[in-house]
Amino acid sequence: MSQPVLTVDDLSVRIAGLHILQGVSFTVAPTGVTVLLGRNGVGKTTTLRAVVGLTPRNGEVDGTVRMGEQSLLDRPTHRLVRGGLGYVPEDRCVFAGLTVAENLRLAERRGSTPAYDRVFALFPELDRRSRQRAGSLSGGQQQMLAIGRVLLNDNRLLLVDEPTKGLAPKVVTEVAEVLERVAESVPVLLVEQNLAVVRRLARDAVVLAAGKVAWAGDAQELLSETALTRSLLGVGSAEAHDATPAAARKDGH
Amino acid sequence: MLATRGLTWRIGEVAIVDSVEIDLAPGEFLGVIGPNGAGKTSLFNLITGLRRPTEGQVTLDGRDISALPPHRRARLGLGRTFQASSVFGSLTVRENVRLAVQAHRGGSMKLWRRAAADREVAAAADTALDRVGLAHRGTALAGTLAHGEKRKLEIALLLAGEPTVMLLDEPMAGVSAEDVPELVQVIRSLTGDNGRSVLMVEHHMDVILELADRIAVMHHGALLACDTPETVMANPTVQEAYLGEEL
Amino acid sequence: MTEVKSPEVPAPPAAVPAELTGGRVSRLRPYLPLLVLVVAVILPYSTLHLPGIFEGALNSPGTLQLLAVCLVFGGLAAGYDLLFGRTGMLSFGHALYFAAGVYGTDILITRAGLPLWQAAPLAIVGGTILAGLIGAVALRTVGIAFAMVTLAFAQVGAILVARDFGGLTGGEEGLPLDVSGLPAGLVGVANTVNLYWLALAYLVVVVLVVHRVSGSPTGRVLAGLRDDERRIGVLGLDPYRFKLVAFTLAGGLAAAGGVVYCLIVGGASPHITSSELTLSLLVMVVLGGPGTRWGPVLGGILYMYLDHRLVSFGSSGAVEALPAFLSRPLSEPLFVLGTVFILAVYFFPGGLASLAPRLALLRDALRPGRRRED
Amino acid sequence: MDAIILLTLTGLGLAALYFLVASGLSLVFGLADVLNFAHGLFLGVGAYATWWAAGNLPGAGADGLGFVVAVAFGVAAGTLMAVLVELVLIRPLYSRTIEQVLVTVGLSLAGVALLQATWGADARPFPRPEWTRQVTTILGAQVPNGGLLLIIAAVLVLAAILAFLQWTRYGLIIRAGVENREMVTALGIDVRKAFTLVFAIGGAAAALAGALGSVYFGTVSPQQGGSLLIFAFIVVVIGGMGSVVGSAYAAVAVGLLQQFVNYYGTSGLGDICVVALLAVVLLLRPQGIAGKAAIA
Repeated sequence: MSQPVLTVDDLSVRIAGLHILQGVSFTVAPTGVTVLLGRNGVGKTTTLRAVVGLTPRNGEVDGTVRMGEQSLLDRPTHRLVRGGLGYVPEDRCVFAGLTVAENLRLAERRGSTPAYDRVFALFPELDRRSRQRAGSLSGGQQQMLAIGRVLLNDNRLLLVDEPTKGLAPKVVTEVAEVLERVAESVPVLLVEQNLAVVRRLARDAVVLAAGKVAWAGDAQELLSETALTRSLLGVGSAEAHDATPAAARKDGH
Repeated sequence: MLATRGLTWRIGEVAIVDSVEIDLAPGEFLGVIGPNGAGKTSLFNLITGLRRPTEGQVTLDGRDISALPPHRRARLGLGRTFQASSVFGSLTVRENVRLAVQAHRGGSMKLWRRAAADREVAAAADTALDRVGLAHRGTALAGTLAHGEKRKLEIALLLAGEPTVMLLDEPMAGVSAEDVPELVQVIRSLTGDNGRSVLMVEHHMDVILELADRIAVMHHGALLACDTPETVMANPTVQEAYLGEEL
Repeated sequence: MTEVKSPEVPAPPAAVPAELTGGRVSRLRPYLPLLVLVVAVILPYSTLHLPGIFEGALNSPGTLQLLAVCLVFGGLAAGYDLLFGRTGMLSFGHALYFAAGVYGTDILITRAGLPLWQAAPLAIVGGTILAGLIGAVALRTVGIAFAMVTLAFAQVGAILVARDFGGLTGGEEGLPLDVSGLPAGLVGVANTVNLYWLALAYLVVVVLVVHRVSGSPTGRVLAGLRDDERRIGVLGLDPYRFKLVAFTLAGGLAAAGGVVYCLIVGGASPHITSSELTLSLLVMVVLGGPGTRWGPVLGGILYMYLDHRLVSFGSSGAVEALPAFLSRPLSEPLFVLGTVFILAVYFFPGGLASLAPRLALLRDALRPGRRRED
Repeated sequence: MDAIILLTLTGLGLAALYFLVASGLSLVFGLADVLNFAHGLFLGVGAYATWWAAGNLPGAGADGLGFVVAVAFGVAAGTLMAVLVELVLIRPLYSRTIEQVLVTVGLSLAGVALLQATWGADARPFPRPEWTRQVTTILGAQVPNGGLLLIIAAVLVLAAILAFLQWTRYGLIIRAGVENREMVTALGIDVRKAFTLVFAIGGAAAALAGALGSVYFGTVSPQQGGSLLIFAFIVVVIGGMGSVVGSAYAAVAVGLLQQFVNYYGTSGLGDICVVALLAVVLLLRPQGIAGKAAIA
């Protein structure tokens, strides 16, 4: 297997005394989408934020995270991002008071040419609405802007946190299509709750449970094994293939 | 017990909670499920009064409580826990529960009495701690508890208020797998007595299936279905909403 | 929707549990405050000279007056901590209620000719009502907004005093206290010792009240408010009422301190209404250790002591001998105190009160074979 | 009629002074969440540096071009001071808001004391260019030129800040940072540079206020900054923290209200009305100060 683009080794995060991650280790393959799964509150977002250096002030981070040969922890977020780590946060976080064009302009960097053609090819909508305030965009459009902002520069790895959260089903499909195209050229570490999206995109899967990695391997294999999915994810995943509640209840006890 | 009528909360154009109608019978355990961002926590905030609805009413025992502030609603028997554990971190576990007992029984505005001397409050607090299995941690600072223990403490705070309707917002979130069964037992014991009603948001489907009498499914702020677990689970719309369409 | 950054002021650091581990000291510890009190009571009988620390003998009027002022501010800081350290309210207007006590007493005695036994209670009641009214308005806001509103109201007080409305306050000159109607025991240099005891009594009363209230059911709610105000509401308690009670009570205590201060310094001057004073209260509490039993008291006493003594320290030979760019700033007490405060914020976040447990930790760490238990 | 015009223009002069202090305060709060009590110190430094330069700096003087040089020196000193404060004191406490506020409180006490130690506690006469001592007749009212100078300066500063925020890259970063600081860093931008810049802008504006305000009042004293600062705080709160335009509107409202009430009512009543206005604004919009949307 080729060298992983990201290696997380024994990552621990405490926030305000809560031991959220307790020695998480996994790798992200240099191509395709690796999806980070797990129940709500298990620390998926915390993991992404720790990788990109956004752990809150009352948090402590231990362990090592490497992108290629480079160690990531203890480096300020803006340097990591400039070094090719693109981050699309949960809830999109576009600057509502700024126009679409200004949101994009903010992501430009000195010394490199912003790839507007690439962004507008993926999201023609953003070009048309460039003078509109980002706050007046729909949720889906905001998500496109959040992804577009990151794609303006070349990245070695993208971290994408729940891009389909709170979006209408049709828009979810659009976002998934976009991510699929993006992943053709750059590896993606994706946090996603929507298992249909996971099934469509993910090549590898890492499942977190109780602050640790509970399972890691081929995503499709995970999804094809109902019992495995259910025991690892607990969530509605159980019904993804086998929606009879009676079975679920019997199985549980 | 608790009922909502046309409960709606909009931010600008977007309806975060959209005309939700829920009826909670005495002693009933109603589970609320739905994808992230479906508006479950917002629904809780509207019911407990942390947010004011754009439209609609909340009634408790037939009384319209829509205009009451949170603390008045709590006095009428509406208790809740929060999605992110919220306990008083710089007080000890025991002081946390005593504060809740005292808040419920009245007499909090006594500047000159020694709080520690009130045996009735102390006894009630210890009972609540016992019920959630935290009695041995009484002197620990609440801020230093492990996550599962904080969850239990939150439930103890809730119990101390002797509520008639309890709203639990993802009580299992962040609780390690080995602690789940114990917490489920604690929660199950809540409904056993006094005909207390429970409304619970939870992502652990097995927990919901085990505890709930009925399940309400929320999606994009609206109530998709509200029925027995069997019926809800067999409902194709629900599956689609909850799991996303096949792509 | 734009993201709304929370204007909440983070709660100040929680109380540091001050239990010293160790044998004999801990057994004596409960009696230590009592011992200090006894020493403080009999102190005026001592003719001890402490060169460098005090100018005259301990029982000289000058020293006693300085000590009395220190004690009043110890009490004032303890009262302010009821808001800041114990409830988590950042008020920038606390000096106003102190000033209300000072000017209230002064005006009622000097302008209205009331006897002290009427003027003092009236001033305290007036200051308390003022705090209640302003609190009722200001507490509709939280966090930084609350700090600003209290600061603005205090500024109104400063303006009223400075502009000398109705010729009551004496404006910039201040208003010397008319001592002719006062009890003889409180007048004259020879009776400074009585004022000292009065100040000591004030401090004891404030400390008792603050500790009693902190240990009461209400105090429990206040501590809860400091941690999580929203949660208090969900428990069925109205945060506003409790904050208003604490605010009013602290205002009343400050007004009482104003009465005592007015007697000690024999009048009122406009500097006590300045925002500088209200900021210094914050400095005292943070220096001492917010939310701790004795920290704010020590902070207040130490601050006032330095504020007074640094002036003469600055004009002492050793400092005078320094080059001007050093000696001049050093003779400004606020420069030294402000600098010490900044350093304290960086290096001693828990204030003086955190020093004892820190030293204990250090001692335990140095003692072989013993581990600290968390 | 003359009186109204005169009061309006002197009120605007006062408003200009408030705006110069408040604009920086507002930006600093909006971006860094720091309620900067040391802002009055920047004003004091600007005033004293101008005063010192007018008497001592070669090329500077009390009149004509020399005065411009003196003011430029004062503004430079205030800016430098603000940058140093940010780099040395504020930055190490990055995102520890309450400690940052405490440090600025300590700094405001120590800084004023230092000015006092160096130049004495009493007000000193300030060098005033000949023109500023005269009056201009506008529609029959005799308006002091010092006030007009302040108004012109404030309008220029407002225009400059708005242009900076709207058209430059750092302006864009500041506007974005006021909305969501963390996301700015997540786009690969060192937001702390923007902090320093905002402190520099605020320091420069405050120092300019110090210099021109001293011309207007004719004296300079260590306490000047402190008393102006409270009204600047009020302006910032009424105008909405982080909003420069809001500060401008609020400054005008506060300045005019103060001037008119002080004239037609009792002296000092205007100041009290301003506080009452603040109370009303906050009571009507308790979350008003968090409304950091409209920045430019």
